[in-house]
Amino acid sequence: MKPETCAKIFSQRETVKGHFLMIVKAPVSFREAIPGQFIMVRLEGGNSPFLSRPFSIYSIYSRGDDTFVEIFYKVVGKGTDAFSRLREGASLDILGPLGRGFDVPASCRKVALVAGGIGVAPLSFLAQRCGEDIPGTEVICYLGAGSSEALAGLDRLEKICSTVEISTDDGSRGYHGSVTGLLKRDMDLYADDDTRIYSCGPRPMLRGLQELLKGRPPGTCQVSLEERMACGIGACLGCVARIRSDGEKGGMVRVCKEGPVFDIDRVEFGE
Amino acid sequence: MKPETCAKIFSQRETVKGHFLMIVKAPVSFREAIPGQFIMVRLEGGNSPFLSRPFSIYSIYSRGDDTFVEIFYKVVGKGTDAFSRLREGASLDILGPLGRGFDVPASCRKVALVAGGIGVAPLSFLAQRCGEDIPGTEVICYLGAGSSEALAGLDRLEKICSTVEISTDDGSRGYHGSVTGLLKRDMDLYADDDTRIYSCGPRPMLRGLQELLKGRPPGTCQVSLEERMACGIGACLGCVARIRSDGEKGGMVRVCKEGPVFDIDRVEFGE
Amino acid sequence: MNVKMGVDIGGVTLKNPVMTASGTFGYGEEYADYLDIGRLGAIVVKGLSLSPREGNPPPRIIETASGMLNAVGLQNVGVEEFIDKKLPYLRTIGSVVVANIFGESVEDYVKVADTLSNAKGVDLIEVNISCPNVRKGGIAFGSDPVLAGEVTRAVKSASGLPVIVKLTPNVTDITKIARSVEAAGADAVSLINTLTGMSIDIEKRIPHLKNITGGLSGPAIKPVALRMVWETVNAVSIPVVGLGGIMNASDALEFLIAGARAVQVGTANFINPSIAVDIIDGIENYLSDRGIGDINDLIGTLRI
Amino acid sequence: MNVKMGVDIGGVTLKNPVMTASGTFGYGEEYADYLDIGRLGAIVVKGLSLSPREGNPPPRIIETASGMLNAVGLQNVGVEEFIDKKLPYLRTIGSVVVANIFGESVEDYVKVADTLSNAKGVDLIEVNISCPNVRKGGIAFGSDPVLAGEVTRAVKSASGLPVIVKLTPNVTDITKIARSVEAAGADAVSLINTLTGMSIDIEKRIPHLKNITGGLSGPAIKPVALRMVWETVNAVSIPVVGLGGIMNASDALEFLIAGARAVQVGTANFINPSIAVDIIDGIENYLSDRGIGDINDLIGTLRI
Ligand SMILES: Cc1cc2nc3c(=O)[nH]c(=O)nc-3n(C[C@H](O)[C@H](O)[C@H](O)COP(=O)(O)OP(=O)(O)OC[C@H]3O[C@@H](n4cnc5c(N)ncnc54)[C@H](O)[C@@H]3O)c2cc1C
Ligand SMILES: Cc1cc2nc3c(=O)[nH]c(=O)nc-3n(C[C@H](O)[C@H](O)[C@H](O)COP(=O)(O)OP(=O)(O)OC[C@H]3O[C@@H](n4cnc5c(N)ncnc54)[C@H](O)[C@@H]3O)c2cc1C
Ligand SMILES: Cc1cc2nc3c(=O)[nH]c(=O)nc-3n(C[C@H](O)[C@H](O)[C@H](O)COP(=O)(O)O)c2cc1C
Ligand SMILES: Cc1cc2nc3c(=O)[nH]c(=O)nc-3n(C[C@H](O)[C@H](O)[C@H](O)COP(=O)(O)O)c2cc1C
Ligand code: FES
Ligand code: FES
Repeated sequence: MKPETCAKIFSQRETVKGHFLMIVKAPVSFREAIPGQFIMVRLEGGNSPFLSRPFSIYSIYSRGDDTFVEIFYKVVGKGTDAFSRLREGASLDILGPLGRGFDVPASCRKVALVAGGIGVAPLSFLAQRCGEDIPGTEVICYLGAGSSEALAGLDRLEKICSTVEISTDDGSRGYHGSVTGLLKRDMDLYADDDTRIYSCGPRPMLRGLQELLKGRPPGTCQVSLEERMACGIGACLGCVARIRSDGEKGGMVRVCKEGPVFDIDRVEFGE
Repeated sequence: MKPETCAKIFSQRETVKGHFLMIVKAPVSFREAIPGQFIMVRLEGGNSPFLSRPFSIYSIYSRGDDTFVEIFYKVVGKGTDAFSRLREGASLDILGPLGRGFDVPASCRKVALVAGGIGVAPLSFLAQRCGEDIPGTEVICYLGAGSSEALAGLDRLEKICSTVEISTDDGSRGYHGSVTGLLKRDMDLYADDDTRIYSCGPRPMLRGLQELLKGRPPGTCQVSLEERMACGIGACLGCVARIRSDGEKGGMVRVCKEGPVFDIDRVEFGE
Repeated sequence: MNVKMGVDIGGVTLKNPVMTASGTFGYGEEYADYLDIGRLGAIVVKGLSLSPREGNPPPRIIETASGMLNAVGLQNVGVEEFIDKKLPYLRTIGSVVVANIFGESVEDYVKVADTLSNAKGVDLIEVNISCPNVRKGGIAFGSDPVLAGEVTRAVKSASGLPVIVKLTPNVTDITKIARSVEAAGADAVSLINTLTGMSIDIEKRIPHLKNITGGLSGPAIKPVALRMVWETVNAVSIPVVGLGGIMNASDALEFLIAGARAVQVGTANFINPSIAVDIIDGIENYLSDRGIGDINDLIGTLRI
Repeated sequence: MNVKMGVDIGGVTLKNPVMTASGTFGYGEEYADYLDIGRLGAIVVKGLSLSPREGNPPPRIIETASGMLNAVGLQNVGVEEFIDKKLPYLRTIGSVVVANIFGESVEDYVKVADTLSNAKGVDLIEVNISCPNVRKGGIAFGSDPVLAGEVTRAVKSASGLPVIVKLTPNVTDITKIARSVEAAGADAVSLINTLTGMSIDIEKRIPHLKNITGGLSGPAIKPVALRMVWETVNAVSIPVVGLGGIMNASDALEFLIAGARAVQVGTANFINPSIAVDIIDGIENYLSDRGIGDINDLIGTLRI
C-alpha cells in the first residue's frame, strides 16, 4: 500500500523569478524514486484548485531518518500560484512516486540532456543520478529559456553536469535561438551507440527534437511528456497521448502510467 | 462608496475552547459602527467556502491612524474552521459595517443583556458602548452556556459590565439551568420604563425570552437574529425572518438590512 | 487604446455587454454604495409579478461546493409598487433598465408586461419562463416548447418593449425552447437560469431548504451554462445573453467568445458587490491588450 | 457497536452500500496499491463496448470550479479483452463486480450483455444509456423514455444477470426515464451520469477539450444529483443507486437519507485513491454514533 500522504512543507523559496523550489518531507518509500517519475500534489482541504497537479521529482534526499522530495516549478496558473503562497509547515496531500522514469543503460558513456524552461526539473534529477550511479559518464546539459533571467535550475546543473550549454530565444545569454538549434550544432558529438539523449520541455521543442533525430536508431532519445492529469495512477484515461505501437502498447496511451517518459520516435506530436 | 475591502489579520487567538478572537485592520469607516451591526467575511481567493460569513462586531478600536475591528466567533462548520486556521498577516475580504444595530435610548438607566453562547459578541460591544456613551447606566449581563468551560467572552464582560450573572446547562458554574430561567428570577429588577433588555443567542432561547416578556410594552427588548446570508446588503432575499408588521414593514423581512436587530415582540419564531 | 464596448440587444444599445442578473442585484439601489451603477451595461431587476409576493419560508439559501442553492420563491414588491417606489431611482442611473417578469398563467405575464410598457424608464423586458404554469398542472413554461412559445407571443403582443426570454437549463434540449421562442417573436434569449438542486442536513435528516429543492447558481454551473449558450448561439439568430457562474472577466470572455452578445453577472454580486465593474474593466483590458478595437469583433470568435 | 452495512441490489448483496463509479476506478487493479479493494461494496468497471475503442483525442480533461470536465470518449479494451485480461483479477478481490456497458445500437448492448452474462465473475450489469444511438440520428438513449425502455428490455432478456440502468441528468424529467426503465424490467437505476458542459481557453479562443464539450463531474454537481435521486426515489419502487459529487461520508449519507439504496464514488477517487474506504468507515461511524444498527434503517429517512 502506498496511499496518499499528508506532507509538510519543509521549505520553499523563489529561485529565478516565478520559479519556486519547494522541499517537502516525504515517506521513506520515496527513496526508491527514479528520475522522470512524478508526484501528484494538492492543497489539503478545500476545492480550489480541485484536482491534484503533477510535478516531476527534482530531487530526493535523506537526512537522518527523514526523506525529502524537492519539486521545482513555475507559476503558470491558479494551482501553481496557490502552491507558491504556501509557507514552511503548510500541509499538502501528495501521491507518488508515479509513472515510468528514464531508462539509462549501464553501458551509457555520454548523456545529453535537452531542457526547455521548467522541463529542467526531471533532467536535473537524472543528471544527479547519472553522476552517482554510473560514474565516469559524461553529462552535458543543453538548457534553453526565453532570456537569461528565465534560466531556471542553472546553478544546480552547473554543479552536477560535466558541461552546461545555454541558449536563449532573445540571445541575452549563450546561443541565440532554440535549444534544439544549439543541440544541432553539436549533433556529431552524439553519434555513438553509448550515447543517450533525454529531453523535457514544451511540445514544439520536443517536436523539433524528434525532427532533428530522425533516422537515429530507436532508443536513442527519451522524452518526458506533459498532459493534464486527474488521477495520476492510470484510472481516468484523461492524460493520454498518441503513441506509436511498439508491438504491444500503442494508440491512446496513458502518460501517467506508461509514461511520462517515452522513446521520442514513438510519440505522435500531431500538428 | 464603501466597497469590499481586503483586510489583514492583525492577530488571532483561541480564548475558550473552539472560540476565536480575531482582530482585523479595517478601514477608518468602521469607526462609525454601532453595536449589533455585523460584517461579511470571506477568505481571499478560492471558493471554499464560497459565500461570505456574517459576524457581529465584537469591538472597534483605534490605535494612531489605524482602526481595528474585533470579531469573536465559535467554530461550527467549514467557514469558521477555515478562519480559525489563519495566522497574523493573512488576508480576508470584509464588507461592512452592515445592518441595523441596537437602539439604546439616552434616557436608559438600566440595561440587561441576555447572551446565549457566542451570542455574547454583539452584546459585549453594546455593553462597552453603553459604558462609554451613557455613563451611570447600570449594565447587567446574563451569560449562559452549556458548561463552565464554554463561557466565552466572560473576562471582557466582567470588565465592562456592572454585574455578570452566569448560568450553565449542567450547573457547573452559576445558576443551574437556562439563561432565561436565570433572568426570570430577576425579572422584577427590570420593571421600570428606563430599563431595556437586549439579547442574542440560539432561537429556542430567544423564543423563551419572548414568552417571558409577554405583556411588556413594545420596545422593552431587542434581539439580534441570525439567518444564513449570501449578500449581507439586502439584495438576495436569502436571510428573511417573519416579522410582525409595525404598520410599515412586515412579513418576510431581511435580517441583513432591516435587522439583524428587531424588537422581540415583532419576531415570529414559529414552531 | 480606445475600445468600443457597446452592444445591441433588440434595438437597445448597452454601453457595454455586462448586465447584473435578476434576483442578484435587488432593485439596484441596494448596490448604490458599492459601485457606480451608471457604468453597468444594464441592470436586470428582481423578478416582478402582478401582485406582491411573500416568497418561501426560510431557510432559503444554503451554500454548496462553488455555488449556492436558493429558494427565495420570487418574493417581490409587485409591479405597481416597483413602478411607484423603485423605478424613479432607476431612471436616474444612466444604465439600461431591464424588468424581469414572471407569472403563473399567460394572462399574468401579459398584464405585467403591459403595465411595464406604459411606465417610463423600462428599456427591455426579460421574461422568466422557469415558473410553473398553475393552470397546466404546474409544468414549467420553460420546459415545454409550445408553452414557451405561447407566453412569448402573448408578451410580445402586449408589450411595446423588446423582449428577452430567459431560459431554464432543466431541459433535455435547450435549443428547442430557444427556437420556439425565437419563432414566437423574442428579440433575444438569456440563459441560464438556475439548475434545480437539493441539499440535506444529515444531523436533522431534513432538507437544508424549507422548500426542499432550490436553484443552483455560481461557478459550479458555469460549464453547463457555457455549453448551453454555445448550443443556443448555433441554433438561433437572435442575440443570446449568457450567464451562469460568471465570477470574473475571464469567465465573461468565455461566454462572449462562445457567441453571447452580452453577459449577466449573478451570484458573484454577493461575493463582492462591486465585481460587475471589475468585470467591465477586465474585458476592456483584454480587448485593448490584444488590439481588438470593438467588442463585437470578439463575440463568437471561438475556433473549433 | 456492530452495525449491519449490507444492502441488496437486484438480489445481489453488497457488504456495504459504497461502490466505485464507472470510469473512475479503471478495472480495479489500478487502485490495488492504494486501498483494500475487498472492502468495497462493489466496483463498477470502466464502460465496456463490443469492440475496443480508442476514445477521443486529447486534451480530454479540464478542471472547473469544484469539478472537472472529461471527454474520454469511452476508451476501453472491449468486452473480450476485459474478460480475458481484467476479470481474472476482479474475481479474486471479494467485492461485487459490476460491468458497465454501452453501445451505439440496441444490438450492441445486447451482445455485450450476453457475452458478460456467460463470463464467471460478473455479478451485475450497469447499462450506461447516455450514449448516442447512431441509428436514431445520435439522440441519446437515455434522453428518450421509449428508447431507454427499449434498450433496457433488450438487455434484460439477453442477460442472466440483474441489471442496473444508469441515467443521464441531461433531461427535463428524469423520473419519466426512470419509470420507463422500471417498467421495462430494470432491477435498479443508478444516477447521475455527468452533466454536459464546456470550457473555453480565452487566450487561444478554442475549447479546452478537443471534443468541444465534456461531462461535468465532482462536487459541483452534487446538488443536482441529490435532487434527481430524491425525485427518482419517489417515482419508482426499484432500488436507486445515488452518485454525483460524493467526496466524503457526509455527502454519501445525504444520498442514503434521501433514499438511495447504495452510492457510488466517482471523481473523488482521483483526489484521493483510498477515499472509498474512508467513506465506508465514515458511514459506519455515523450509524454507530447514533445507535442505528442497520444501514437499511437509515435509508430513505428524510423528513420533509
Ligand atoms: C508528468 C508531469 C510532470 C510535470 N513536472 C513539472 C515540474 O517539475 N515543474 C513544473 O513547473 N511543471 C511541471 N508540470 C506541469 C504542471 O503540472 C503544470 O504547470 C501545472 O499543473 C499547472 O497548474 P496550474 O493550476 O498552475 O495551471 P492551470 O491554471 O491549470 O493552467 C495554466 C496553464 O498551464 C498549462 N497546464 C496545465 N496543466 C498542465 C499539465 N499537466 N501539463 C502541462 N501544462 C499544463 C495549461 O495549458 C495552461 O496554459 C508537469 C506536468 C506533468 C504532466
Ligand atoms: C448577523 C449575524 C451575526 C453573527 N455573529 C456571529 C458572531 O459574532 N460570532 C459567531 O461565532 N457567529 C456569528 N454568527 C453566526 C455565523 O455567521 C455562523 O456561525 C457561520 O456563518 C457558520 O459558518 P460555517 O461555514 O462555519 O458553518 P456551516 O458549515 O455553514 O454551518 C454549520 C452550522 O452553523 C449554522 N449556521 C450557518 N450559518 C449560520 C448563520 N448565518 N447564522 C446562524 N447559524 C448558522 C448551520 O445551521 C450549521 O448548523 C452571526 C450570524 C449572523 C447572521
Ligand atoms: C438569490 C437568487 C435569486 C434569483 N431570482 C431570480 C429572479 O427573480 N428571476 C430570474 O429570472 N432569475 C433569478 N435568479 C437567477 C439568476 O438571475 C441567474 O439566472 C442564476 O443565478 C445563474 O447565474 P449566476 O450563476 O451568475 O448566479 C436568481 C438567482 C439567485 C441566486
Ligand atoms: C473520467 C471519467 C470517466 C467516466 N467514464 C464513465 C463510463 O465509462 N461509463 C459511465 O457510465 N460513466 C462514466 N463516468 C461517469 C461517472 O461514473 C459518474 O457517473 C459521474 O462522474 C458523476 O459522479 P462523480 O461526480 O462522483 O464523479 C465517467 C466519469 C469520469 C469523470
Ligand atoms: S491521469 Fe488519470 S489515467 Fe493518467
Ligand atoms: S443576505 Fe442577502 S438579502 Fe440579506
